[in-house]
Amino acid sequence: MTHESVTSLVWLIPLPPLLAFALIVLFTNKNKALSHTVAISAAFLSWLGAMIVFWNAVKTEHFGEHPFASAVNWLPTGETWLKVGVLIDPLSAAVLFFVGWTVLMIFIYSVGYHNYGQPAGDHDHKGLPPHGATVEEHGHKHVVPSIEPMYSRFFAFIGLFAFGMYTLVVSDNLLTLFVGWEIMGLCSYLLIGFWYGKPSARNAAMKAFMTTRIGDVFMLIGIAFLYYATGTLTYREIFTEETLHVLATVPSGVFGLSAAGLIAILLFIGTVGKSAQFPLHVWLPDAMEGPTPVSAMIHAATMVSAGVYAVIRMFPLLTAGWHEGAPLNSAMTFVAFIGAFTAIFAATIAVAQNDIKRVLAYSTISQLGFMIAAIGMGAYIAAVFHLITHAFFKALLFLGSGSVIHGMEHGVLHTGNHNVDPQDMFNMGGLRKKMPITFWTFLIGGFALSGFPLVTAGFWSKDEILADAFANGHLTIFITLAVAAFMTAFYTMRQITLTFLGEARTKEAEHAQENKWTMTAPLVVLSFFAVTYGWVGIPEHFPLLGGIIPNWFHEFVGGTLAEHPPVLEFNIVPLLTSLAVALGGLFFGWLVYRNVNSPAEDKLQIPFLKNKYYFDEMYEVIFIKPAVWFSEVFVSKWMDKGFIDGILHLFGPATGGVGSAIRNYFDLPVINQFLGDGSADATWWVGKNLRPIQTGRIQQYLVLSLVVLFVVGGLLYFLLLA
Amino acid sequence: MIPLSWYLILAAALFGIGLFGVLVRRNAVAILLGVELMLNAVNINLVSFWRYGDVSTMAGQVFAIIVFAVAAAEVSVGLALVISVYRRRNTVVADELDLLKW
Amino acid sequence: MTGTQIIFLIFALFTLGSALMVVTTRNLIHAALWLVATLFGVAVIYTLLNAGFMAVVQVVVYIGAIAILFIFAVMLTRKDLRDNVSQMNKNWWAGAIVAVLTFAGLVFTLQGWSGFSKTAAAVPSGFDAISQLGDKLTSPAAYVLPFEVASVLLLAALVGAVYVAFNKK
Amino acid sequence: MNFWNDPLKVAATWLEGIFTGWGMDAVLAHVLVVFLGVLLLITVLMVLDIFLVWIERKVVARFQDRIGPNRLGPFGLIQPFADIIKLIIKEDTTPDGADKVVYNLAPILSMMSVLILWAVVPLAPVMLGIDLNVGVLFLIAAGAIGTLSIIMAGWSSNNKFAMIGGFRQVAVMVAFEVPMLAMLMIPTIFAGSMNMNAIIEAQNVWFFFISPLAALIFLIAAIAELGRAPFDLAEGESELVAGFNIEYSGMKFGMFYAGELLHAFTFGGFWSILFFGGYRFFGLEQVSPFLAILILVIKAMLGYWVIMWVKYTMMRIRIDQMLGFNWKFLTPLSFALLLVTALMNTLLRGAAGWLFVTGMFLSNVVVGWIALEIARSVAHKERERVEGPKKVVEAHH
Repeated sequence: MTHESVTSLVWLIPLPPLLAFALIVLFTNKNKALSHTVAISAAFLSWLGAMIVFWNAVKTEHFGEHPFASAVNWLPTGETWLKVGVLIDPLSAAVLFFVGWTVLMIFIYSVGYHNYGQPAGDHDHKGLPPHGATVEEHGHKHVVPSIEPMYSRFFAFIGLFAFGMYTLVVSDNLLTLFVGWEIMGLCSYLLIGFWYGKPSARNAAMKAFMTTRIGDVFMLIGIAFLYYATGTLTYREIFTEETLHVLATVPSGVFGLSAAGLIAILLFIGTVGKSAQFPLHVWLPDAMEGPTPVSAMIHAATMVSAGVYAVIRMFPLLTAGWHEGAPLNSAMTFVAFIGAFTAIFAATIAVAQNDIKRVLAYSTISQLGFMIAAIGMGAYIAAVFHLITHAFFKALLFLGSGSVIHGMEHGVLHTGNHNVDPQDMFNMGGLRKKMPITFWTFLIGGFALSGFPLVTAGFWSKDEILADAFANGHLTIFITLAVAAFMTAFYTMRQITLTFLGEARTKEAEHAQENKWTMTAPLVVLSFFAVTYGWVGIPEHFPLLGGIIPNWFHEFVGGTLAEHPPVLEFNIVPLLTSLAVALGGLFFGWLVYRNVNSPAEDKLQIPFLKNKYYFDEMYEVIFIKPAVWFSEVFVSKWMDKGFIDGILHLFGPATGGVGSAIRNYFDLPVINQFLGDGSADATWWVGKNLRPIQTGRIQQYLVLSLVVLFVVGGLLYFLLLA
Repeated sequence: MIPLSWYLILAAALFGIGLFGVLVRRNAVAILLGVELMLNAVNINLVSFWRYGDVSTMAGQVFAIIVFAVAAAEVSVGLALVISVYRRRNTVVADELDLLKW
Repeated sequence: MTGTQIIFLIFALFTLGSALMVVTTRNLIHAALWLVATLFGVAVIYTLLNAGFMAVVQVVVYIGAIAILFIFAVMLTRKDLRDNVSQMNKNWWAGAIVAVLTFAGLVFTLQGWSGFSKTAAAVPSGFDAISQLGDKLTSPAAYVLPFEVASVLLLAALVGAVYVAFNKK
Repeated sequence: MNFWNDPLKVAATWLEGIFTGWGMDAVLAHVLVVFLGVLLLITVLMVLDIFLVWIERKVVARFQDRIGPNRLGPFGLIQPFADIIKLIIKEDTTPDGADKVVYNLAPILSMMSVLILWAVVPLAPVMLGIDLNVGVLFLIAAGAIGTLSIIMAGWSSNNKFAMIGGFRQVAVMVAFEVPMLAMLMIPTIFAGSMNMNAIIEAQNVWFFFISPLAALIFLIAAIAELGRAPFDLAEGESELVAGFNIEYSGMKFGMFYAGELLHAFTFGGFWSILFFGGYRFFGLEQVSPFLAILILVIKAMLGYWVIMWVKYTMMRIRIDQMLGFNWKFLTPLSFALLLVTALMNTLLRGAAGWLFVTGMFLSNVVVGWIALEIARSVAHKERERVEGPKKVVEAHH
């Protein structure tokens, strides 16, 4: 394919999911099979487009200098045009690759997760998770999972979600990026609240929406400031040397930051909301109320990655005026601090969680912290690398946990004891025999997350971050991240041990079952990437392995930046550190939890950690209560009802007085009696006297009109012509 | 040869007769018959003006053709109205259709 | 007086006579049939004017369609087919006066016109009126717009007639 | 110029010479000669008409596995004359309350509408009544008079059956005039003229092979115009006794009857003129005008035979079905065909002859096929509507 045809193909990538959304909402709503066929076909088409684009990008020599880019005029803004366009450079090509794969896998997984092919539930309602259906077979009744009542709706929403993500990735400017960003925000609201019959789901949806909105407002301010400062929102126009230089030197007047720094921080706050970084991390664990494919979608493949992606996009802006090896500028310091803090902060909470999905949620927050910290340190490639490997193995883990929950629900339906929470890890145990595929894939995902040496993708990407931190002398960050990595391995092993190892702790776990191929196949595909994706980025100077496979990733993604980042010298310290933390964490996790059977035996169930440092309660007191008071008491009661209504009530009688005066002294005598009634009387009188002519007989009218014609015509003729 | 005046007088007479029919006939259908006569008178005029004017312009014949179309339209709608009125009022006498009077 | 003039006079009188019968006969069916006769007379007048196409169209459209429609309409409204009472309204004298005045006015106006009694030039040899007519009716430089408007009018009349006459019961 | 090359002109010149030799005015002599020619043509046609009665009866008998008239004269050839004598000596009644003038005028007009058609029929390259440049339209115009005669007969008989028959016939004739007129336009398009002779001269390839669908539609419309089975609703014996001619007896009925037969034969002739080359047959028409007449008569007879074939093998169709068939199927189809033909004619103008013929033929086939498919799907829906929806099989999930 030529460069041009690939570029035009890029335009088409986001469209199929959007069309699928429209089709499902408008037409195929009633037909579940048709709906998921439409949605998956759309995801497949987008995947195909993404792969073609990616492949062509890889093939192109010096792709960083010749990206696929095109733009059209959109809005006239005075003398210039606001342009929209697409841009695939190495960064977005790499992101497109993992987005295409994970989105397609999640779509396929959803078919099984929502029990396609099962009977409709006995008493399922829209807005509530399915409760199972009673089936009679060989004369004896038993309960099987029932199909999701709003099956088509789910596919419509994730279709729209996929559209938002693809739009964000392929767009060449901040405005369309923001459009995709907001579409995803809307979809995450809709999907977290998918089971809107559950109050907890409703609240979680609102929480997610409101929290991310805070970040988005700052981001919009940042975009506006950027447009004000540069007159454009297109990346390639902003990231020119002159523009960056100007931005880096002009002071913004806030905290002594340069314009570039302020804009970067404003945009970064958007990311803090979207990627659930401290202090706006609170929405993400609650978002687990949505169906599991949604969790995977939001927390692995798309939305949170979008946040990191946006920061990576803005890297040149963030690092304007900084060069490799120099001390970090203030914006970078801020970013690095937030990232590192979040990484360790979330990891400590994850240790004390019992819900299988919540552990993963905090783990996600923590891992995103790694990436943010890496960006803050200027380790651009390491951040991208970890973003992609993390997307694969975290999607794998979420889908795997969904598979576990699904298998557990099967057991719950079998025993009929609905008091057992199928998501609580202490209700599980021994699932490796019941669900072998899930177990092995989950193990791969978990080891990748822990950074199990050499074979897993997570090791290579995390190692690169640590190496970067060490090499550039950011020792505080290095230590923080190392501790966080240790805890990551620890809670991951805790999770695996509690879930899969040992013996079944409940009857439900005994009756858990492996799931259908639609759920397990995506797991297998993703676990393949969770292992192999790390191998494309092995550092060249790594002992033994280095250089066997060329460090393609560094070459390729590094081409995004104008200045190719230098290759790090190999250092044994970070390698040993990561080996130690990964293996040590895993070992201790197994050691501590191999015999733990109930929450009471768990030494780490510290209330402070279990309750997430009381952040929710703190926000409740600091923000929500005052806000409610402000709106209900101050605005509504005092301002609105007291002050404004009072003024309005004064207006009422005054206007009434003026009105009645006009009515009595002008309207009634002058308008009504003289003009109104008088003219009516006159008309009536004329009509009464003229009405005998109106016989209703057409022929008489005709005769009359002809007579008039003759008279007038004759008069005119004789008077004027003669 | 026949002078133009003969045709014009014929047309005028036909027009007058048609007008008479329109003005005096009681039956609505008969009134429409009168209208047809008037239209034919017009057509005779048009065609004869064509013949006695510049033959190559064809304007007279073209307008006569259009008058044909108009006549067909007028008759179809007119008769449809008459039939519709007959269904509702059970009469087609024009003098009795005087709901529009005072 | 030439042969053509005799033929003209015969058919003019035939036309006017039948036209008079149309407006005076009490039997409406007869009136419609007299209308057919009148239309025939007019068709002959067209042939005298070298407009053969118009004559044939006159027969096709007027006799083949319009007159038939009239007969239909008369038969469908048969209740008023009494031919024992006068078919004229009581103001017939006024109508007669107006009609005569119209005729007189027309002739009076026309006779003051200079071209009133001019005679026709011979039709140029090789002049094909039909193809000329076709060209003019479909040529954008000539009368295609009126022609198309007329066709739209016919369509509208068609729809309107069906709608009005349709028995909704 | 001798008699065998141009008989009409020679005879006319000869007669005019004789008349003027008697001291007659030249114009008057010309009028007289034309009048005599018309008289001759009409006489020939009337005599032919008598034999048409015999042919019709023989053919219908063969269709119905009978022998037909066989007693009087060889092969029963004298039978029609006996019929005529019977009709003439029957009592000539006029019903009470009938509108006498109209009642008696109707059969005459009926016969006249047929005879007038022959004014434009080219019997041979040099033999035709008038070389009218709107000959094709003349066909419709004469048909209008036939319509008029039937409604006059129906109304004036003072009989409800006759009235209904008249109504029906008029509704049918007015309706089928539309596709017929459209189909007459197709030979006009090919020939570039409405002149009958020009249309025949243009048929180096018979128009039937260029536009078979047009020929078919014209035939259907012609049969409807004739009021023969399957479209003989005006007489519909089972419902209307005998329809519009119920009150007619004796020779007045005979005129309707003869008029119908001659009309059928005439339409056979027009069909052959418009679509089968008229008097042309591989150059034989150039040999002698009499041979040309023979060719035309044979072709007309074949056309007449097709019309009879249809009549005696098809059952009568209900009036609403028939009008529905016309307005909903035949008229749109004929307009579509006319449009396509005009378009193709423009596209293929100047193309090689074989290409023109093939293209036109294929376009006809395509239009006909599409029309049949549409009709089939509509009929299918209608059948479903009447029979009720098919039982929906419960989808099982």
